Order: sequence, then C-alpha cells, then structure tokens
Amino acid sequence: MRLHTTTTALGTLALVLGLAAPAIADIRIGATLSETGPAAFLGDPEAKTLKLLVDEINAAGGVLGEKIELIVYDDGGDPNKARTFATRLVEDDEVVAVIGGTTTGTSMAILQVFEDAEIPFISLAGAIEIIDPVRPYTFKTPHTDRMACAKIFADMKARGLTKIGMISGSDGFGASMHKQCLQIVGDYGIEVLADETYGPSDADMTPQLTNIKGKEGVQAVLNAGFGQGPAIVTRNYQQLAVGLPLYQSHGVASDGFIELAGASAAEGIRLPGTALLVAKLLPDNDPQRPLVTAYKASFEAATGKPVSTFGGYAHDALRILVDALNRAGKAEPQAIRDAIEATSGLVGTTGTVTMSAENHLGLDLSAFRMLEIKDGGWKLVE
Amino acid sequence: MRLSSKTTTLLALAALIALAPLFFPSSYYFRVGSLIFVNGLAVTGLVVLTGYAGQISLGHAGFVGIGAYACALAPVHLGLNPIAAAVVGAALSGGIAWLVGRPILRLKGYYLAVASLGFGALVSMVLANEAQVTGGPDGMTVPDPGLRALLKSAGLDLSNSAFWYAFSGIVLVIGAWLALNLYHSPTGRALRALHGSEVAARTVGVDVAGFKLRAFVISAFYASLSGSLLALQNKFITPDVAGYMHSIELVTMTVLGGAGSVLGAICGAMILTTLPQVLTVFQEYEQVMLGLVMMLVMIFMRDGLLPSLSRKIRGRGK
Amino acid sequence: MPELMQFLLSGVTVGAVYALVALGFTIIYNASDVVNFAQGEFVMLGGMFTVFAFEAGLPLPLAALLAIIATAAIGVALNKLAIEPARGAPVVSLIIITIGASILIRGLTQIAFDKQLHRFPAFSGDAPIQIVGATMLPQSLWVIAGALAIFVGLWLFFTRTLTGRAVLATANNRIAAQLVGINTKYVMTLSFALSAAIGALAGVLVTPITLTGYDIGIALALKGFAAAMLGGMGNPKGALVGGLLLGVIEALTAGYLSSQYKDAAAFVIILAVLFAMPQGLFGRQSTDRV
Amino acid sequence: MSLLQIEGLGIDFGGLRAVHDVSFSLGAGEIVSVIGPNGAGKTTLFNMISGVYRPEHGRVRLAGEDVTGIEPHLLARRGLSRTFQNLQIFQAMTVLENAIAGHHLHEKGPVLADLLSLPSSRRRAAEAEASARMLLDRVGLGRAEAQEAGSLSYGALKRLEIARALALKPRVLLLDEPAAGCNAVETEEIDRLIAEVAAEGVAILLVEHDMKMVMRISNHIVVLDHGEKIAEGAPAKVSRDPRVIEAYLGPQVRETADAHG
Repeated sequence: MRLHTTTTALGTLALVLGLAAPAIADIRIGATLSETGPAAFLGDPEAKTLKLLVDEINAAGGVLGEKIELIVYDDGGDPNKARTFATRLVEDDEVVAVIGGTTTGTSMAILQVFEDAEIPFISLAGAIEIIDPVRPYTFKTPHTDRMACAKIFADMKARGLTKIGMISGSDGFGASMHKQCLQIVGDYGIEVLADETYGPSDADMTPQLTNIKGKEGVQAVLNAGFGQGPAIVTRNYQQLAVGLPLYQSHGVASDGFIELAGASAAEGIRLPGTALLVAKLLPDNDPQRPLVTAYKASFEAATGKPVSTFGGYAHDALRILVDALNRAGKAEPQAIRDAIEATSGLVGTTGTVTMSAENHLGLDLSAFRMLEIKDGGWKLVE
Repeated sequence: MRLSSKTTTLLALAALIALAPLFFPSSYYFRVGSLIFVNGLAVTGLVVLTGYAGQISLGHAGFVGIGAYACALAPVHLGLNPIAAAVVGAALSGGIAWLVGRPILRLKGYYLAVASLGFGALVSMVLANEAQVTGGPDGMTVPDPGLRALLKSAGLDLSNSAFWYAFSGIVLVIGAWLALNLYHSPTGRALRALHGSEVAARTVGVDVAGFKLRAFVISAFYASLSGSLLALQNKFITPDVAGYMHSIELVTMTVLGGAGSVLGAICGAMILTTLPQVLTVFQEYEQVMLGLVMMLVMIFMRDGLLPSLSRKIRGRGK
Repeated sequence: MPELMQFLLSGVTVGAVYALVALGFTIIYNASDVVNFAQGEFVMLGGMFTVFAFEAGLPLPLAALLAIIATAAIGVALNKLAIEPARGAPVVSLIIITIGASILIRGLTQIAFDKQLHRFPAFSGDAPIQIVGATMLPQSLWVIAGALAIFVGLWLFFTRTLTGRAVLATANNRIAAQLVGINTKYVMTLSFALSAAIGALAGVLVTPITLTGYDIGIALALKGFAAAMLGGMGNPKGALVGGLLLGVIEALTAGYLSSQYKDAAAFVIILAVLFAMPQGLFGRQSTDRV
Repeated sequence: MSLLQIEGLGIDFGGLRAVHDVSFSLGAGEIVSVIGPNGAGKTTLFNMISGVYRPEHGRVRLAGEDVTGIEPHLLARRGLSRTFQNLQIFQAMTVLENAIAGHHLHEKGPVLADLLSLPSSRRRAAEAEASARMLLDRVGLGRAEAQEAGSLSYGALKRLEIARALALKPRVLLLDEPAAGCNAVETEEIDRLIAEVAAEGVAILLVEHDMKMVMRISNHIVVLDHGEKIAEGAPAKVSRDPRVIEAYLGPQVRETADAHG
C-alpha cells in the first residue's frame, strides 16, 4: 500500500517536472543566476537585464529569423543548486548556450557540466580561474578581479602611494579579489602593511579601520567587497577621519553605492568601473557611448532602478552570444562556441571584446576606467 | 509470510530507487534523484539523532562540510583515493562529534540548538577563512575517484548522472538498513527511551550521556558521508555545504517528512530537494511557496508528512 | 588607549544592535516557549517599511510609526495563522514553522519592495562624536538608548504590570493561567504584537547604521538568538547583557586578534559559557520534577 | 546487615530546607514505607536515594558501599530501581518495548552489532523480549503488549512501571505511590505484587498515601513532616504516635503548599 502511494506520488512529480519544461521551439538560451541569496545584489540586475534584452530582441524580430527563448533559474548563490540547474538546462531544457554563474563559486561548480555536454557557457563571475586555464566551452564577460587590482595598483603607483592597507569582505567576492590582489601587488612595488577582513553582514568596521589607521606608514586603503560592507566601511572611514585616499573595487560600481554610503563620505573615493556608470561623461566619439546610453536608458525605464556594472556583464554576455549566433548562422552549440571564440571588436559595456583560442575573456585593462566620486556623482580620472 | 516493517520499508525504498528511472524523461532526473539520496543519507542520520534520541542539531552541515572537504583535501595532501578519503572524513567527523558531543549534549532544547549551531558555524568559518588550504569561499575541485572508469572497464558504461544515481542510491539503502536495524535493537531502544523520559531511562540503567553521544557520532558519520558523496559527484565544493542554511535544510527535511521514521525523513528529503525544481514555475514566488509549504505541513501534520498520512490511511481502514 | 576606546565603542554599538534583536525574542519566548526565528524579519520589515514610506514622502517619525504598527499587525497575523493552530507541537516543529514564516516574509518582501539595499538618514546627523580620542556616530547613541529603553520597559512590564505577569503565568502553566482568569489567547496576541513592534523599532533605529534589505533578517536573527541564549533566554537582562557582550567580544577580537575569526571567537565564548552555565548567564535554573 | 542504609540525608532548594537529617535502613525482603503529608519531602528523599538529586548532606549506602550522589544509571547497575509518582513511561513505545527497555542492562551490547543487526544483538534482544513478556503477564498486561503505552489507563501504566522496574532484577526497589489513581481491585493486585516481590528477597521502599495498604503490607514505617523524620517503627506503633496524628490531622491547611510530596 505504502509502496503504491509513493510510486504514484513520484510519477505525479515526474509529470509535474516534465510539464514545467517548455515545449521545443525557437533558440533556447539558459541561465542560472543568483537572483536571491547573498549575491542577489549581482544576480538580480543580471536576470532583469537578460529578460529585458531578450524581449527587445524578440520584439525586433529575433535572431536568425527565430525568437529567443530564455530560461532563467535562480540558484540562490548555492553552487550545489546551480549544478542541478546546469544539468537541467543541458539535459532537460536542451539549451544551445548558457549564461550565468553569478559568483565564482557557482561558475566553477557548473562549468564542467557544460564542458562535458559541449555547450558554450558564458560566466558572469570575476575570478581568473574560470578562464585560466582556458577550457573549450567556457567564456566570461567581466574583467577579472586581477585586472581590477591591476587597475587600482597602477593608479596608486601613479600617485606615489606605495604602502597600503587592505580591508576585504570575507564573502566570495571579497576573498577572491583579496587573493588576486595579493598575487600581483608586488609587481607594482606596493606593500600591503595591514590586511583586515569583515563579515558580509557586519554592522561596524571601525576596529579594523582603527588598526589600519594606526599602522605606521599606510598611505592608502583598498576595500575589496560588495553589498553593504563597502558602504559601511566608507561611512566608518569618514567617522574615524582616516584621511587617506580610499579605493573601492568594481564590486560597488553603481549609483546605489553613493546613495548608501552618503555623498560626503564617498567623496574622493576611486574605483575601477565600466563606461556604463559614466555614460554621460564619455566623449561623443567614444565607441561605447551609444551602447551604454541605450542600455542604461532601457534598464532604468523598465526597472526603475539605477544600472549597475553587473547588469552590464549580462548585457555583454547576451550580446556576445547573439553576435556569435548571427555569425554562426545556425543555433548549434558547436558552431556557437566557435563563433564566440572568434568574437572580434565587439563593443560591450565592459569594453571592446576580442576573443581567441587562448583568451576567453577578450578584454584588456584599457576598457576599465578609473572613476572618482565627486559631488555625489562620477568623474573620469585621466 | 508476513514481512516485518523493516523489510517492507527497505524493499519499498530499493524498488523505488531501482524502478524510478523507468519514468525519467531525461538524465537530469538522475541528478535530482542522486541529490535526494545524498540528502536522504544525512537525514537518515538525523533520524537517529532527532527521531530516535530526541536531540536537536542545527549544526550538522558542519559534518557534511568535513566529509566534503576530506574528499577534496585528502587526495591532494595525503595522496588517498577519494573513496578512502570519504572514510577518513567520516572517521574524522565521528571523532570530532565524539569530542564536542559530550559537552554540547548536556544542553537541552534551544540551548542545544544554539550550541550545535555554533559548532556548525565554526566549521564553515574555518573552511571559508583558510583559503590557502580550502580555496576559501570560491571553493575547490574534487578529484574523480575513478569508479565510473572501473565500471566501464568491467563492461558497464553508465552516464555520469546515472552512475551517481546508482551509487548514492545503494549507499542510501545501506544507510537506511543500518538505521532501521538500530531502531529495533537494544541501542535504538535505549535512545528512544531517553527521548521519552531521560530520568526514567537513567533509572533503568541507560547511560544517557553515553547514548546521546553514540547517536550524535552515528549521525555525524551519516552527515559526513553525505558530504563526501556530494563532493564526489559535483567534483567541486564550496563552504556553502557546511553553512547554517544547509543545516536548517537538513533538519527541515527530517521533520517535514517525519523525524521518527527513516522512510518518512527520506520522503522529506525528496520533497525539499525537488520542491525548488518544481517551484521554478512560480518564478519569484518560489520562496513564498517554500515558506508556505514548510508552515502548512508542520501546522497540519505535526508528526511529519509520512507518519501523519499513514495514520490517516490506517484510520480510514479501521 | 584610544584604540581600546574605539574598539569598545564599536562593540557597544554592534552589541546594542544584537541586544535590540535579542530583546524581541524574550516576550514571545516568555509567553509561549517559542523561539521565533522570524524575529529577524520583523527587524527587516521595520527598516523596509520605513524606507519606502519615507521615500514616498512621509516625514521620518511618521514613517517609522507606520512601520512599527504594520509590523506589529504582521506579528499578530503570524500568531493567529501559524502559531496558534500549531499549539502543543514539539520544539523542532515550532522552529521549522517560524523558519518557514521567515522565508515566506522574505519572499513577499522581495516581491512587494525589491532586492536592493536601502537606508534613510540618521536621526541626528552624521557628525562623529569624540569620546577620549575615539569616535562614535550619533545614531549609535540612538541605538544604545533604544536598547536600554526597551530593556527597562520590558523589565517594568514583566515585574510591575498585571499583563506582564499574566504573560509569565501563561508560559509557566497555560491551564492554570486560564483557570485564574487570564485570557491566554489575548496574551499570545499581545506578545506577538509587542515582539514584532520591538523588532520593527530595532529596524528603524539600526537601518541608518547597518542598512536594510530583504534578506538582512537571517544574520540578525542568528546573532540575536545567540546573544539571547548567551544571556539566558527569556530574561530581558540576559538579552541586553548577552547582546552587548557579543558585540564587545567581536570588536575586541577584530581589533586585537584577527578580524577573520571574530565571529568564531564569539561562538567559542558562547559555547564556553553554555558548558559552564547550561541556562546561559541569567537563565532560569530548571530542576527535573519527577 | 541492611541492604540500603540512609544516614542523615538532607538537601535545600533555594535556601528552603526540603529534607533534613533523615536516617533509616532497609533489609532484604523488607517493605519499608515512607509516609507523611503532602510536601513532607518524600519524593525529594526518593530522588536523592535514586541519584536523581545529589544530596547536600548525609550518605546513602547500598549493601555497604557508599553510593551517595552516584548517577541513577550506575545505581541501576548496582541493583537499585524505582518507579515515579508522576508517571515516567516511554509514551511513544509499545507496552512490550517499555518492558524490554527495563532490561537495558541485560540487553545492551556493542553499538556496531546493533547497527549491523548481528546475531549476538538479536539474541540479546530476544532474551530481553521473552523476559519482558513474562513480566507483563505477571502484572496483568500480557494482552496489551502491542499497544502504544500512551493509550493505557492510569492504573495499567502504574503496573507497567513496576514491571519495567522489576526487569532490572533489583535488590532494592523504590515505589513512589504505586497505587495512586488505582481502583480497589487494582490496588489489591499491586498490593499482592509487592508482597510477592518482597518475598523473593527484594528490599522495597514505598511511598504511599493509601494508609490501609501501608498498614497492611509494611514491616516498618518512616514518617516525614517538613522534611524531617518525626517517627519510625512498626505500623501499629506509628499509627498511635501523637506527633504523627498531629502532622496528619492538625494543620491540614498546609497541604495546599505544594502539590508534590
């Protein structure tokens, strides 16, 4: 009796799961993103961007004469869940390409699924490990954290700041950037004198900042982190009147950050960002200008929220994919993969992307722009 | 011949695992199935701890984490085969459970909950902070144990998902068999006795502290093996497996399905593992639905889904 | 010395946040022996409601008041719809019901509002106050004062008012309380309303410091729960001392030992205290009655 | 030599003197009853003797060995067993399992053998089960063995507790109000059972409110009031003791002070 009930239940469940899968048609693109959970800050604008752009593309007639069908799953930032969704996208939804992996953890957990299934995968996470060593089917759009570090250290060096303190979030983003910054800091002749961390939901960082401030010889401070941490660090920084140049990471590159930290506390902060934040400040002949202005306008109109760099990553991933589809001329994973690898001179929010068999990111440092917060807005540092 | 309830349960479970693939439209269902078994294993351990002995733990993901990272670290540092590493991990988890269990299990109710939660938090903090060893929050890769290749050379070529489905399914059936054995054994009786009344259990000679500790260690073994299985089939592991949310998830599975019964708790694992997959239909209402399901089941079926349902069915039969 | 002072001020600020959350746990626990794991969501709701009412143009005090009332109403609904029907369920079932409620509230909040972080201006500006070479934001004083005021209020409530004693009596022996004429249903409703209101008030006070967002409740509830258990569940004094102690331990560990392991230090001390005093610092001693 | 020897036992609860300086002794086959008004400290005394509370003063000796403050499960190994005034039955287990649980010391073995359900484990369990069945028959619960214990009547539960306590094959048996809540017939059955057990050489310490029963079966009576021993002796002698009569009849108002003995 019990056996019978359970089998029936399982059958029903399988039926429900089966029904949940969409009917076969169109060009199917999958995504597993962290729309909720600790990385929702990143995953939410990414998901919104994808949905928005796919609607726009379909309204304009689709790609290769077919509509794009987007299947987005929310992995909540849990790599295990992401892995299950990855399998589902490949095995059940039978997508031709996948965008996602909001965080490094989720991306690393799922990339093998796509490598095994030979389906192109474009990650939206920061760590260099995702594309180094190069795996045939794995690509990514954001600058690596290492590039962000390099951009910051180059700016420090130019200002003659050689002894710094670091304060990093202990979450994936902060820890990853912290690790990569330490790997290259020596190349710039910069020394990290103080190295502190904070938890992702901490309410006060004055003890850590007091220690950095009290360290003899520190000339600047770098905060690697995203979410509320950097806003609180910035406010505590002002409260303690540390008075040294403060650098933030690309993790906070959005207007929301200035609002949260307060314009006065954020004044003078420098951080590497993309053209997206400074669309209006770009010279008229900048190749990125029309693109970022259009994306910013449509995102803000559709969601009522300011754009963030992260939404831009998703934007670029979809553009790379659509561009590859057009060049491949058919919606087959192998052809798409080859076309993605051949991407050349494609303008995105993060910069101009040129991929190769050795480079599955295709961005250089020039695309990163050093920004400074000035009077509650952004300013380009030359 | 009338089969004992133990045999019926085991047969039902084994048949379910063996026959379910007949209904699978794609190999993605193998993945979901093997996740159910992995969670089911941890949850079976919690049945021993919570269902039999009546002790709460909000930190068992800590042991899951130890088992998972053992499979990632021991092959690299000790040169062990990942399967052997899983055994080492289980031994380590058992040892740690034995050490921390004694003081923690003196506490009762919510105090036990917070102490076990603290233990789990400590494990996940170490895993996240010691980035040199564990790769930090970004996680680390787990080597392949080569079992699939072994089977292939023996002429049995299974897809990755199907292999892990079968492997975790077998481990789960063994785990369930052990837990069911325990239920009707002198040890199981002692555990259930101290659950019913600690003072009465003492007066009939049960070493309450010692038996709680045994249940704790056994459940740590289960959790650790569950973590190892997860790490082996995902081939990549992050500290999230050791986190507070995972502990809560495991307890919820146990209680939702019915902490007092192995099959019930495994049902709980099945429901909570498949629910997020089914709920994707609801998109942003996923969390709302999950919360509602948890509340409704616990309000209207306080002994858990399976015991409440089977009671209802039996009640109708009378 | 200024360092130590700065660490202490930081610890007290953070500790007062924990204490505010921990205090919210005490009333419901005292009335029903339920630890409400959705308490963190009350704090979140207090902050979120205020943010959105404020952004809609209401003056801050009015926005805060509305937020507290709305959250209290949600607390009452939680009791009526989930806790009351589950009366008599074992501890672990109640844990899961309240965790389910917290997931539900989070899910609804992210739909009704959004998933962004928010804050509103501090009540008395952001000019730091200098104390012996260390600094503190005026909002910290609001938080500390809030924690103290709620503590005194709760202490008076439980010891000096008939209703407060009725709450304690209900927890002690529900049937007996009914026999002596206490309306236990009303007591439960009141407890949930008060707990939710305290949580919301906490949210209003701490948002300018900690920021708010739909999922901040989990971390807050965890720390608040730990603080309450450290002090001894059910005792307002325990919640206050437990919260402050936890904050100070974290700040001192971050300052002097390792910021990486400050949370670990906090949990190690909680474990150590519970091993020595299984009922927390100020918890009621219980003896098996057989 | 007496089997159980109580010497100057005492304990305070929050400054309140619950039991003070109580001494008496108990020999094999003897039935000693402890009586006294409600709140006199009878159950507290039981709890100290059986190791549930750690006494603050005095000594408990079991067959000459000092066992003061020893954990109850260790006392059980030394042959001391008890029942409870407010039932402590394993509610979720069947009647039979409750009785088997009483055989814990006989049936326990390596946990690994139990996990693997090795023959040794099954044999231990089977022996305990057979003995448990006999005990259930003895207390008249043989037919109820498959029922969940929680579904039994109060009187039946009292007998089940006695069966569980007897499963230890104790040398000393502490019975806390075994006949409370039982009707006349049930009381008589319990009465007979106690006498039988004592006849087998078990020393029985009894707390009971049914005075008729106490007078009938006790060899010796100890009277407590306000935590102190006020009288001791043979039933006939104690029942005439003016202090005992005063304690019982005089200030009966005091009985409301505490529901527990």
